[in-house]
Amino acid sequence: MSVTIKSVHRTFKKSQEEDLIVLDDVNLHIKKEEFITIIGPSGCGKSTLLKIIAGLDRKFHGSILIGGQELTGPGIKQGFIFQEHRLFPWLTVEKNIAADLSLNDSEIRRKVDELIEIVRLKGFEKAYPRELSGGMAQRVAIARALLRNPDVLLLDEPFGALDAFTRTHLQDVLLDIWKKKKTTMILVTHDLDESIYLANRLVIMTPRPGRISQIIEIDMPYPRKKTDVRFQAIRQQVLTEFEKSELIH
Amino acid sequence: MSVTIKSVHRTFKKSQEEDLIVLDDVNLHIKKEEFITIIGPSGCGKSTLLKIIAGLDRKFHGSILIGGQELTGPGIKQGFIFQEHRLFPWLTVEKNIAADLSLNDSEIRRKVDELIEIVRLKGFEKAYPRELSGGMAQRVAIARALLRNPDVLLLDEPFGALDAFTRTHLQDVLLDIWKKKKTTMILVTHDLDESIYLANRLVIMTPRPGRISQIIEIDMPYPRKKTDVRFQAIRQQVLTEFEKSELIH
Amino acid sequence: MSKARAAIVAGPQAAIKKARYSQNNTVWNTLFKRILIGIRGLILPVLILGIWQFVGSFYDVSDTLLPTPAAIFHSFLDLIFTGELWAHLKISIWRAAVGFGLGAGLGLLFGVIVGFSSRSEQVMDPTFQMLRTIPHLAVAPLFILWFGFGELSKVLLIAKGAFFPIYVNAFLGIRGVDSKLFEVARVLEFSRFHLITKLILPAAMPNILLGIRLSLGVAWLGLVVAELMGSSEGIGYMIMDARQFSNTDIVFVGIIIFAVVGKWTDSLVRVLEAKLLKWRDNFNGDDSSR
Amino acid sequence: MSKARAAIVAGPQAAIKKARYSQNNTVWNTLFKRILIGIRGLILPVLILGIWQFVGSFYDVSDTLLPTPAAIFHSFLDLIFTGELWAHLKISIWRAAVGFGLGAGLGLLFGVIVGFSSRSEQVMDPTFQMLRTIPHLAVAPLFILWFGFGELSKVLLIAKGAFFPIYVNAFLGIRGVDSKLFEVARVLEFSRFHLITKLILPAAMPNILLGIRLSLGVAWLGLVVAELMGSSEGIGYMIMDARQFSNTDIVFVGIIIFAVVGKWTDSLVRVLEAKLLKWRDNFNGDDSSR
Amino acid sequence: SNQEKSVKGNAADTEGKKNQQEVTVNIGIQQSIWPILAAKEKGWFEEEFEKAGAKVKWVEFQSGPAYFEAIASNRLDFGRVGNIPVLVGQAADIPFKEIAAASIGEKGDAILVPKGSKIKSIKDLKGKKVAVAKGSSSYGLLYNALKSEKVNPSELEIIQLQPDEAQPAFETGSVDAWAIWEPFQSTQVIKNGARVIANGETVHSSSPGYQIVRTKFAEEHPELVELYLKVTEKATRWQNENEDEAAELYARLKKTDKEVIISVLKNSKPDNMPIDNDLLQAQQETADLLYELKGLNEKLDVSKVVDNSYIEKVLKEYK
Ligand SMILES: Nc1ncnc2c1ncn2[C@@H]1O[C@H](COP(=O)(O)OP(=O)(O)OP(=O)(O)O)[C@@H](O)[C@H]1O
Ligand SMILES: Nc1ncnc2c1ncn2[C@@H]1O[C@H](COP(=O)(O)OP(=O)(O)OP(=O)(O)O)[C@@H](O)[C@H]1O
Ligand SMILES: [Mg+2]
Ligand SMILES: [Mg+2]
Repeated sequence: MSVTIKSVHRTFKKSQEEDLIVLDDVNLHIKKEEFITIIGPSGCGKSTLLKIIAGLDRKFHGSILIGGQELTGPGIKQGFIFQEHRLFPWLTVEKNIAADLSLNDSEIRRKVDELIEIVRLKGFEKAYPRELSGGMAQRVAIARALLRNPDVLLLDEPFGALDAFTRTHLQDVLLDIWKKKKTTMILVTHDLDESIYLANRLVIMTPRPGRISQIIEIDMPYPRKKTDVRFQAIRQQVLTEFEKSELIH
Repeated sequence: MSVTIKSVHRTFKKSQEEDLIVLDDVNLHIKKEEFITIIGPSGCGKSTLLKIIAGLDRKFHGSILIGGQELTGPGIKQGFIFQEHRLFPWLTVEKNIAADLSLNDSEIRRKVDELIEIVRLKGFEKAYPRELSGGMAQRVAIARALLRNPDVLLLDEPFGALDAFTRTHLQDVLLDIWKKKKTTMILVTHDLDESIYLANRLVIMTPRPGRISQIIEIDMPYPRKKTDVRFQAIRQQVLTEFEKSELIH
Repeated sequence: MSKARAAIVAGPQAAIKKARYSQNNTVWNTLFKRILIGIRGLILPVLILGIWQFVGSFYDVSDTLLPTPAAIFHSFLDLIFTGELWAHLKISIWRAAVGFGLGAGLGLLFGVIVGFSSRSEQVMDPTFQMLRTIPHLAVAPLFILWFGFGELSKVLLIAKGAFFPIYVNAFLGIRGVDSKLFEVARVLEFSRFHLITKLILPAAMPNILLGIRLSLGVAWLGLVVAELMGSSEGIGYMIMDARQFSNTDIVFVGIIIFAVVGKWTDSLVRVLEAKLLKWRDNFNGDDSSR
Repeated sequence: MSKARAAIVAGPQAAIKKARYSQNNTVWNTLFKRILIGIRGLILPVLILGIWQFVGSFYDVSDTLLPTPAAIFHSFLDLIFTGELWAHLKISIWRAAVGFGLGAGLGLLFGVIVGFSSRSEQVMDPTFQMLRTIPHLAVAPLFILWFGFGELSKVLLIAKGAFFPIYVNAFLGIRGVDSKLFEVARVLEFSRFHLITKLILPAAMPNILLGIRLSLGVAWLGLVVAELMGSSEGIGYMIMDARQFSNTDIVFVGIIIFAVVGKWTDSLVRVLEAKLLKWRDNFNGDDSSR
Repeated sequence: SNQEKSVKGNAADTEGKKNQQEVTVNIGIQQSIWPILAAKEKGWFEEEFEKAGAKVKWVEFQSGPAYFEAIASNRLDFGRVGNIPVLVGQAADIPFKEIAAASIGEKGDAILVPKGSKIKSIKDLKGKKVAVAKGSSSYGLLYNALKSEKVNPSELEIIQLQPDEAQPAFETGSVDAWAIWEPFQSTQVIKNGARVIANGETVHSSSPGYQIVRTKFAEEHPELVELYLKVTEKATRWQNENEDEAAELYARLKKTDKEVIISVLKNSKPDNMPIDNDLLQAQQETADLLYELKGLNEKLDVSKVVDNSYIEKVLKEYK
């Protein structure tokens, strides 16, 4: 599914008189099966933009097209991994992953077990969210989104609380899914390496009002190696670009 | 204040019969004014260890000495920045930072304003937590802990949700405070660079049961440069060590 | 969405203008919305009154059983013009207010104490729970014995009723506080006072306000029994007195007064609720934006 | 902490053994703890009874007003042995149960409906809030008029009382659901059924259970008025009849039955609460570990 | 002056040093039509008791038994109650005395049937539903009526309903008959065409009302007891002599049709006289009946709570 963001504006009421312009004229066309990553300083409106694309936030001006169709609302076609884990505290790990799907369905059961294996949570199927560590909860949330095979997957710092190894593992899992299922990926991250490791295009945002300042094409075959010279070169390029937009701001 | 962790064991009940051993015989002596960082895979017991040191978790076996004294309970002497932001949702940013201290006190007021400036949240003093982005909330939590000048500061992935620049800025702020106030720092992170950038000693933990597998001394003057060759060398060393303990596990 | 689409066609400037325009209109919009909400609330009562009047006018229902709304309204006006209604209402409101203040105050106090410490829960809660299901009517004679016929026993009886909802709600509100925030309070070494004012009360506020609403209702209902005890004024008395002489229209005036004052005080608390809980990020009803 | 210190001296192995040892002991420990909690709960009631008996024996308090606990206990035994008490209790429990089931069921249903959509709130809630503060005693005649004086009107009167606490609690419980989780439900495209069963009910469960507790109490209290209406059995009737004939000891037996059954049903709900809410990570009373 | 002295003396006895303490007299009143209502309205009690250095406090009651609860807790000094409550009060050893008969009460209670009912007599009640408030004077009337017609109470369905609830049941035909007191009786007869099938007169068993006083109070302030009866006498006479004016007054106070009030006044003629042997005997019969019905736990001697001395003195003085 392609995603088209057309002159999206979003303001929040800060007080009676003052408005906070969070997104100002954001335009972006994401092709089908593209992998986009978004980086930008904290508070620049990345989460807000994802919520708008997911159809959760309807109070914006502008328009969002998904697969050429005007967005009508949230749904399983647009998967969303939130910045916070947002697990249902009353459901165990496996039930959180299944959510509204029934674990008695053997197909679902199999998939859930597989995902638990993938996110390395074997042995914690029956644990409640309060018994999980920060990173474990985040992995459950990832599994929950992956179970549903969305056409567009929106990921808001999905690996933020994970150690380097689990992180790399899940990045590979994500690339795998992307290749197999042809999911359009939009991933927000603060990790430059992650960004370069994953993206077809890297979007840099500037804050208040949030705008897209740079779009960097990364034309490098997968799997990429972080130690690769080309990788490092692109890293350096992005860093300078990023620094520039930081300075402008 | 020195912190001594003596053969600390911690188990959680997993089910009626099964116990989950999270910390198994953890021993560590942290000298006065030392900067320790802890890295380890997700779920290995880092947060649990910090909570024990803070005096929040009393259901462990073993003992904790702070400044040579048996730990009696939590308090402002052991500052704690939690993995989640844990702001009071009914208080505005500035009131969350002040918490039980009165903003009418001009000294407190001044400090709070200064901290808001430091964590780059000027203009959001009167915002409620629900109006903040993930990274902004985390920065408020950091300011709250810094206001109190603790003797020991326990930081559980404090910069996890921040972009590279804000992160570097706050790392420097932390080093500054450490040098000026002689605070003993214990910081949990997943970012190797951060770890090496900050620590006197770097502690690597292995999971289930959580044990300290390696302690790496980083003998390099501050301020460190991430592009420095020595930095990169240490990075490589840590990475191999880390990889080793990953593999053992 | 059509608005947004128009904005695209005209470009971003238009979108912003549109936004400004609609903002100028908000005063009217909110006024209009309020009125609409008010009208929606009246649909059911008006419908019921209509059917009632219709049945009363066209079928033969004895006036001593079910007077028509018109007849009740007539009595209502009578009672207003003689000033009687106001006299009854005044004393009843006074009693309910004092009783509520006392009962709710103590309920909140004990709710906080018991919620705060599981030991005091173990000592006190079982007794309170037993007292909770003792009927007003059954203890009225004891109240007369201990406190006489004066205002005291009435107020105390009302307080007895008002105590429990807020007690239970405050208690459970406190027990519902997220232990994560408790840890924060412990790390920041909150004093007991700050623990209560900065953490427990705000966190339990939704429940406490709910308790206040329920307590207000119970206090108000308690009037009926309280004003059976040697009273010769008050809305509860007015109803009972009218009963003796089959003045069913006056009984209904009383019932309606009960309903309206009850609803009105409830609305007051909800206004308070909206103010005190503006920090909450919670569900507001599926179709609230429509 | 001394245990822990001993463990250090003896090294980690000892610590683990210690842990095992204390685990073997947990059965006894929990039993002992339970008994302790039970005893703590009895302190106040026993104290009150003691003072009461003492005052009754040594001071001149009319038996009509305040019979001594001994006298009440005597009546209690009498009522048990004649089987009268059980007969009354049986019918009362039946009425309260049916009335509660009806009222609480409807209360939950409407609470969910109204909580779910702000439009239905606007239409229905004002009417419910008005009905809430209409006294039982005042509408009892209407119930007789509409439903006769059989079981129906009694059950309905009880249901009327039981409706409101759970309605209000369910309503506000739903409105208290974190909108963050609502967003998740929307993203996962929950059906209305799943939205209710997987999100709303569990999230509102603390409040719903609280509502059930309050409703049970109100249902139980409603018996007193309900059993005034053409009844010749039931605990409420027993009390009122005994009062009519100044058999105050029987009145007190009734009051105590009210208290005990009320407390007992309440405890049942709390057991349920502990089961249903075991996922919660909340404050358990400051000194709960002691 | 004589009275004043004794009041002060007593106050000094009971209250110790606080010899300036004023006596407060608590007078019970029910929400029914009775001379005391006129006296209250006109302030006669306040006026007279003021002279004796006492204050009057009115306490309204909904039912007879509540009077005795109030007397037992020393919160009530005077009242006028029906024949059944006094029996119950006596059985419960409440310290009170009957100081006068306030009415003979032959028509004050009645068994009613709705307009057009086929029931003509007590015997017709067999197999029918009859509403009555247990423990009220009408309850006594019903059982006395059944007894006099030799109808076994188990042959009919007696439904225990308070007047508030009995009224809709009666009007909608849920019950076939209703044993009830004034003013419900007159209201039903006049407004809804109900018919009286029995009352005290037809059954030869009256339901008298009694003036009662708390024993301790009477011992401490005998002069106030006399004063109470004196004012009662005044009010009773006023009502009997100015029936129309009284009816007007009551109708206004109670917001009821004058017609109903006149009927009430006719049916329940107030009195203020010693409790004579006829009354005593009727009362004893009622007591025995109640004992049979297990309403009372013991056999009573109803004469034990009677003290005619005050009323006799007052009546002598008044003439
Ligand atoms: N509900 C809200 N009410 C008011 N302001 C809001 C709200 N949500 C977000 N904002 C504001 O919008 C801005 C952008 O927020 P957003 O969450 O999109 O940032 P972000 O780019 O995701 O940042 P981070 O990297 O820290 O998560 C912030 O300044 C925030 O204060
Ligand atoms: N309250 C609890 N009940 C049961 N198990 C718990 C509880 N808290 C933590 N655990 C378990 O303890 C282990 C360590 O948790 P901890 O939060 O210390 O991990 P962590 O090292 O901080 O991980 P992360 O980097 O993901 O935050 C996990 O396996 C977790 O399941
Ligand atoms: Mg964000
Ligand atoms: Mg952690």
